[in-house]
Amino acid sequence: MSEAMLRLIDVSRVFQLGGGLFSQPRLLHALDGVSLDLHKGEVLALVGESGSGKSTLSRILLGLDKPTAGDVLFDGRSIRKLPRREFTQRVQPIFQDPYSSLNPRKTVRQIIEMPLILQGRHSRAERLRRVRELLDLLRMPARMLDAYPSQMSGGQRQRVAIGRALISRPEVVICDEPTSALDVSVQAQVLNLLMELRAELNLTYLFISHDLAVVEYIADRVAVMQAGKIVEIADVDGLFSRPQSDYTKNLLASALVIPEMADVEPVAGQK
Amino acid sequence: MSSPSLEQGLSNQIADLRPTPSQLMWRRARNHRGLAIGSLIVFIVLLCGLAAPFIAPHDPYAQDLTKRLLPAVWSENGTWEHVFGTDALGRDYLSRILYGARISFLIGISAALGSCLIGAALGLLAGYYGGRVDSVVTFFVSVRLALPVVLVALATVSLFGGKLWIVVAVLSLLLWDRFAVVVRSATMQLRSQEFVVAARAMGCSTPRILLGELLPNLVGPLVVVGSLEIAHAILLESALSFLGLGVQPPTPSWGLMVAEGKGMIFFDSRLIALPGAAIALLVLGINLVGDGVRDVLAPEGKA
Amino acid sequence: MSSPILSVRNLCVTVPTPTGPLEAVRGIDLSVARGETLGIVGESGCGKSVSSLALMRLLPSFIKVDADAMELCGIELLHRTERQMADLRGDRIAMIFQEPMTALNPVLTVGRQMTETYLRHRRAGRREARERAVDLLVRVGISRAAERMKVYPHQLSGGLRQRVMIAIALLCDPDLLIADEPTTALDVTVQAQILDLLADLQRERGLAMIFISHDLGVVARVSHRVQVMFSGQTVDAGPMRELLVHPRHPYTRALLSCIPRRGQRWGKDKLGAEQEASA
Amino acid sequence: MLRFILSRLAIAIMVAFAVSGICFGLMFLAGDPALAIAGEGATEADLEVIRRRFGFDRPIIVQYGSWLLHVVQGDFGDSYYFGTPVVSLIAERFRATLKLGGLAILVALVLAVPLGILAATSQNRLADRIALTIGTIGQATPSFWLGLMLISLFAVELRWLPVSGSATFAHFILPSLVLGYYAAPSMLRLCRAGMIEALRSDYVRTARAKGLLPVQILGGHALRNAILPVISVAAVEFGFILGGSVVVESVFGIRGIGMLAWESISRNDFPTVQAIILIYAMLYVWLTFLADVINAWLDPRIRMN
Amino acid sequence: APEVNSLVWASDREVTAVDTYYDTSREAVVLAQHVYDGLIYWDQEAEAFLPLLATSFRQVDAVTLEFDLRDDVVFHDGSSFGAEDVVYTFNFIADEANGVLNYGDIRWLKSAEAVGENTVRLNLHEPFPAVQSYLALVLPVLPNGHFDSAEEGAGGQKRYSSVPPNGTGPYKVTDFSAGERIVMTANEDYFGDGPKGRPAIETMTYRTLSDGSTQIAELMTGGVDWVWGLSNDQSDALSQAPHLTTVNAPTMRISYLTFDLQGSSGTDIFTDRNVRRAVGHAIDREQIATFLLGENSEVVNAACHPIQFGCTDDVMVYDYDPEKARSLLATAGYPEGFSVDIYGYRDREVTEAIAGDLAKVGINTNLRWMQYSALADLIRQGNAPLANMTWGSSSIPDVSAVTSYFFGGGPDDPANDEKVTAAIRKGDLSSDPEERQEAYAQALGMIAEQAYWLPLFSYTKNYSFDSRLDFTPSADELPKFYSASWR
Ligand SMILES: Nc1ncnc2c1ncn2[C@@H]1O[C@H](COP(=O)(O)OP(=O)(O)OP(=O)(O)O)[C@@H](O)[C@H]1O
Ligand SMILES: Nc1ncnc2c1ncn2[C@@H]1O[C@H](COP(=O)(O)OP(=O)(O)OP(=O)(O)O)[C@@H](O)[C@H]1O
Ligand SMILES: [Mg+2]
Ligand SMILES: [Mg+2]
Repeated sequence: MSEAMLRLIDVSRVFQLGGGLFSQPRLLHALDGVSLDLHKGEVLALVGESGSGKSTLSRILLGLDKPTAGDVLFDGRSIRKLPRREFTQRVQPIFQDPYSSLNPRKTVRQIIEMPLILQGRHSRAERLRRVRELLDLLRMPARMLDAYPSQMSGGQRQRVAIGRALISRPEVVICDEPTSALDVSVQAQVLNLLMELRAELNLTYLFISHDLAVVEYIADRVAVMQAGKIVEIADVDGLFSRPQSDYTKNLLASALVIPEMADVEPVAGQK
Repeated sequence: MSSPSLEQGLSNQIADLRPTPSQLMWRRARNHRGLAIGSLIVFIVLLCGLAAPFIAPHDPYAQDLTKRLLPAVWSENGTWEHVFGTDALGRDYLSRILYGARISFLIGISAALGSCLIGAALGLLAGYYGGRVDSVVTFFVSVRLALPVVLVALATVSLFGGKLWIVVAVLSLLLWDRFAVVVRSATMQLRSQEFVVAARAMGCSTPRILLGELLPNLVGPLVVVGSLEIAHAILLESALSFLGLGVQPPTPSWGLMVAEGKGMIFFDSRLIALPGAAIALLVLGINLVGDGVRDVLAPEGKA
Repeated sequence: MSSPILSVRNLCVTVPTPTGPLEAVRGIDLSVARGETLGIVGESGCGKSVSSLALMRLLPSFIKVDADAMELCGIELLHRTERQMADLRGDRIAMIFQEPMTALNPVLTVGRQMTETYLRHRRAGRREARERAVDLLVRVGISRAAERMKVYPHQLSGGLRQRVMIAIALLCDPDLLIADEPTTALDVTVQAQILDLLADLQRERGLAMIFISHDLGVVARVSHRVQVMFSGQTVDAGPMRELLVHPRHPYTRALLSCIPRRGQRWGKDKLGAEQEASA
Repeated sequence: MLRFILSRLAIAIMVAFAVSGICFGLMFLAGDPALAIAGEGATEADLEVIRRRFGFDRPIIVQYGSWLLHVVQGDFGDSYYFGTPVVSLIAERFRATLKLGGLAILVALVLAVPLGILAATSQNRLADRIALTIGTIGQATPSFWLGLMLISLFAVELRWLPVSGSATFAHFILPSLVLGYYAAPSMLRLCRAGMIEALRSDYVRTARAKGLLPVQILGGHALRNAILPVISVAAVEFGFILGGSVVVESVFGIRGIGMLAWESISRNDFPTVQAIILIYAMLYVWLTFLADVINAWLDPRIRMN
Repeated sequence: APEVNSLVWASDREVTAVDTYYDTSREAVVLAQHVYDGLIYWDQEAEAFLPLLATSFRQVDAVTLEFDLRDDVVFHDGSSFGAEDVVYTFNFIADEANGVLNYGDIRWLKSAEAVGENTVRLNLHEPFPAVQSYLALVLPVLPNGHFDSAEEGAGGQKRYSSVPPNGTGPYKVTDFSAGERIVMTANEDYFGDGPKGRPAIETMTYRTLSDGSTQIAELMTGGVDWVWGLSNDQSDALSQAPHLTTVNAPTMRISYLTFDLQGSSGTDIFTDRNVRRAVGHAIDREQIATFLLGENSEVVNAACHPIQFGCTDDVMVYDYDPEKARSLLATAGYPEGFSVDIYGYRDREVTEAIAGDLAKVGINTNLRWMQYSALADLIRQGNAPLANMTWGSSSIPDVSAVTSYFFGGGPDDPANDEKVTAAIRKGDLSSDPEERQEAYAQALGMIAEQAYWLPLFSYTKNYSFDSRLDFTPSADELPKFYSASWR
């Protein structure tokens, strides 16, 4: 874990709120001088309360939004100078909501092969072959090929979204709360799948979540965000055993995790 | 449908496929009474229009001044020669009503298509880009809404004459607002959906997103608004013709026929009742279809 | 614990769908005693909300509800008229919903929405109703309660709104409180506060509570007893502790294994191992 | 709130400006206004006189500019046809149209709101079907045709009501029915949809869970929310009714502003047509503004921001 | 008779002023006849000019007319009528700056002067034989200083048309709501020995009802007593009603086709005389006249109305002969016919019928309907290949009001044929009736021969009114309610 695949240098993003013909816009600092390195092959988790700027950060990393100040380097080059096609092929997203992240008017096959069509280097047959291959990898039956999103369950949809992100063989995958809309059982499957694919395809993940347990389960390193700033960044073990900032401690305290089976206490009864 | 609770969770992978969206739509469409009645009306009127050259008993333009204002077959002196009688120039009324269906459809559909093109384009741009583009389009829409349609249409048609294409062009230029508004708000909703963001993140170009990702999702609202606008255009054309500033004679337009027969309303009411009822029936049918399509596409409860 | 406040036997709910009837709930039994909290967990769509709405008789009329018995403090609920049911709701049996953003009427003040409930069930003047409402707002931990009576829901944060909902539910001292995922829409920190509040109130007033969630962590924090639902049926039930330690049903075990715990890491200790075994 | 009003005002002015430009341009494309004034049989010399008298010999942009300058001062010029100030002409005619529009919107509301509520509460049952059918037929019937039919029934056959004119209240009954019936369906649908949405909403479920009675829920909770869009649409619809009253006014011989507009169009009476279109545009802008204000006033979510 | 001695009549026109100088519509002329008097009076039946405000008149020389005035006349406001009123009126309208709308009718008028207490002289720019017709119909006398009270309007012009009417005529205007109704009551002080006589009906109301069927509905329900301008079919149907009288009366309006003779409209089809003649033979004018215009309509062959002075029927006649029309078209090089735009503005039914006849010989027309002013503009600029127009000659019973207008070389002359203009000029300037007649006949003969115009038929007007009303329509389309009465 030496090379930084993606590197944020002092990135800020300011939104102008309101502001019409006769009023001054209000400024909102969604990101405030954030610097962060994403190393090759690691899983970096980003946690923080709602509105702390996690999604804004991911949008900037994906090139969907431009930082107000600072720069993002990919493989040592500024993403502003990188050809868009090359960048999108190597960095792919997975979004939170499996219900809205798939176009309801397209079939699974059309959705998954889209990145290949955009690359424009593959024949029809070739694309179909790769989609089938990927469905296999995702452990989805081939008959799903011509299904529409509305015909699938949330977990299946999220798999399709993962498939779409992986078909162009990217190096970095940015996951913005990929499991928070899912049931625990489905979440477990998706998490496991993501981790298996990581090993198989040699992927680097930026994993955004507000669920500390999930983060502990999969991440190598954790960055904690609060109000547009990174307040703490550490190895996963270090963070959970020795949280440094107050905010992190508070976060850890309010997390609801199932107690270990051994030390279950009838919590409510005793209080 | 198998029990939905089984589809999720543990039995995720073995779950059967639910019906496709189009299957669901068909199912809803088949059970929709209004849609059935509306489609039947529209189908019959359309058939009358298309088959007019074969089923019309006479040439709708052939005048014979010696056979003026013959009564309809159900009146005292009616004959089967002229089922609906003849008009003031001795033209067969049934044939004119049959041919009139063509005019109404032609005007309704082309005006709706024209305005759909304008409105959808503006609405897409406004909804997708937002910000300044949106302000400009919203301004256009306000200006358009502020113009009183009937008056402006009257003024324009009176200036440029009542050629069919002019009427269509004027109506297209005046009826695009609802398309723009609906497409704009639908696009705004879609724009924030993650599949659009995903498409951008994957490197789709803007035209591809607009036409490939967004447009297919707008077909539903467009069809609904389109059908309402067809009806609207037909009504508006008939009103313009009634005021003497729509399509010109001898075109067998229903609105024009009402206008031509208007003078005789108290003496020979068939002259107005028949074309008027034809307009009402067709518009009713189209509206029923429009409502039906909306119900089928967006069943109550979930979109 | 004393005789149950609520006892339901063999509750069945059938939803007619275009493809035939769907049995959303198929024969569950519920019983809650005074001072007890019953937790119900289960995955999305397993019938939790439908059962609770069936208890309140709030399901639309086309949905068929049937049970061998459905009694609240000895009052038969199943065959009451809508008017009789309305007299009970809000008075003897109250409910809190998941979405605090939409559960309050946006165009009415908090005060109006509170007092109207009290006035509906108690012979009281406006003044008394107001005092009672302010009292409860204070009780659920809302500061400047008198001022907040004049406020509209959109002016309150999600956590405050949920507190208002709780206050409304408790206005008439109900025998039974049903909370359907009351914290799902809230932030983790706020969620913790609300859960503690509910547990406090429940203990203090000794009311019976049914607490519904899909999150076992949440249920574990407030419930004495848990019932695990799967596909419209109860698959496992028992005291909280016992269930966590000795899950009887394979589904419960699978469910438990899917929940990430402290210290559990990918590679060392795979999530949902039970689930895979059972599939 | 002040900022809201100011920005709306700026937009209103911009809209009015655009509309004035459009109608001035439109009118410029018309035939020679001098011919319209002179009527049949005018010679070139007559036309020259008229052109000079009315200033048609100036460049278009100058004409527009001077017109606009006067308009800003509330002077729309003289009608070519009547030779009297357009403002007084319109003021005189507006009364009838306003009366017609007011009655029509009343008819529409009286028809739409109760039917909409009835339809929503008996969704998909007979009453709902009937209400929707009444609405759909209203939308499909050409108003000129309905007007003629009503005249031949109530005025000529039964002789209950006068045929045409605007002298008494009775004169307005049929036209406002026709116009109101045409405007009602859109409000009916809106009211029904709003009511259905409200009845299905979480807060109504809460109200039911609180044990409130159906009347309390309907009147105190659902209607309050469902009526919001209906009121604002009614305000805007009022503008459309006024703008669309041409046909009904011509059928019922009401010498209101719609009729004036139509006749002025036929006789190329530029200043009158321009003034009417502009006034309608301003009225529309003002009504939408009013609708927003009413909405804001009724809806605390908007009022507070 | 009805209980109240009043009459309500309706027409579709909004009258802006009861003043023929600032509203040239026919309804305004009709109303003005009742409120004002001219110097002389045209008696339709006797076909003679009778004295009205003038007791006698004489021609001093070719450009000077002298009138002796009545001395017993008062205006409605009580002021008495005298030479100064006549002088004021004619000098006012002769001043181009005052912009009277019928200035075209009075270009011959130079000035007026009083030559005695009750004698005035009119000075003309050039000899104008038809002067009496104009004096009788469209040149009423206003009181001295009538327009002084006109307010200043926008752009500095005076609002002459808003000056309240004040005349000497048999009726006074008592209520004027522009565009809605105009109420008049009988003038108690009217001189009864004039040709108009004393009015019998107490109150007369004019209502504007723009819609024809509304007029009929009002007529049937008694809301109005008198309407005109009905279609033949309406008139036929109304004649069934026992309480109504319907009359079909001839008018001075004729219908004609005018061609683009210069080939400036983008097609030069009609520059060929054979084509124009073919059009003449293609249209069954007889049938259209009888079926669409009514019993009193007659086919017109010369470019004038047969009852006008100077008109003749002795010109080349294009009878209905489709075969001949086809062969003429073939000669002109259109054996298969052609397509062309036909313009119209007045009676759709008539124009449609013409188009239908033309279609039968292979001339396919595309009907374009326009406002009169726009169409007149188009024709003047030579941009309308074929148009069905009408002309009412302002009811002037003299060909100068039609033939001279269209073929005298003015801006509306489609032909500009020197020989024709010369003949017309001769007729216009001569004061010898026979010489005039001869000159006009020559011109009309040439026009017909060349088929510069295709005159079609004369118009009729259908009247329908309460059967109890004693009313006779006249051919000049100017109903005289002052001589009507309730039976
Ligand atoms: N396009 C935008 N315009 C204005 N403000 C924005 C925009 N996008 C985000 N924000 C604001 O920036 C802040 C950070 O938002 P962001 O979506 O990054 O938070 P988050 O950490 O992802 O929250 P969550 O956990 O709820 O997803 C928020 O206050 C948000 O309101
Ligand atoms: N009105 C309805 N019409 C049709 N089906 C319904 C209706 N209400 C509930 N269902 C079905 O009943 C089943 C149980 O739904 P329910 O809302 O009780 O689930 P839940 O356990 O509360 O899930 P969640 O955790 O997502 O709230 C689901 O399959 C649902 O689709
Ligand atoms: Mg986010
Ligand atoms: Mg639920």
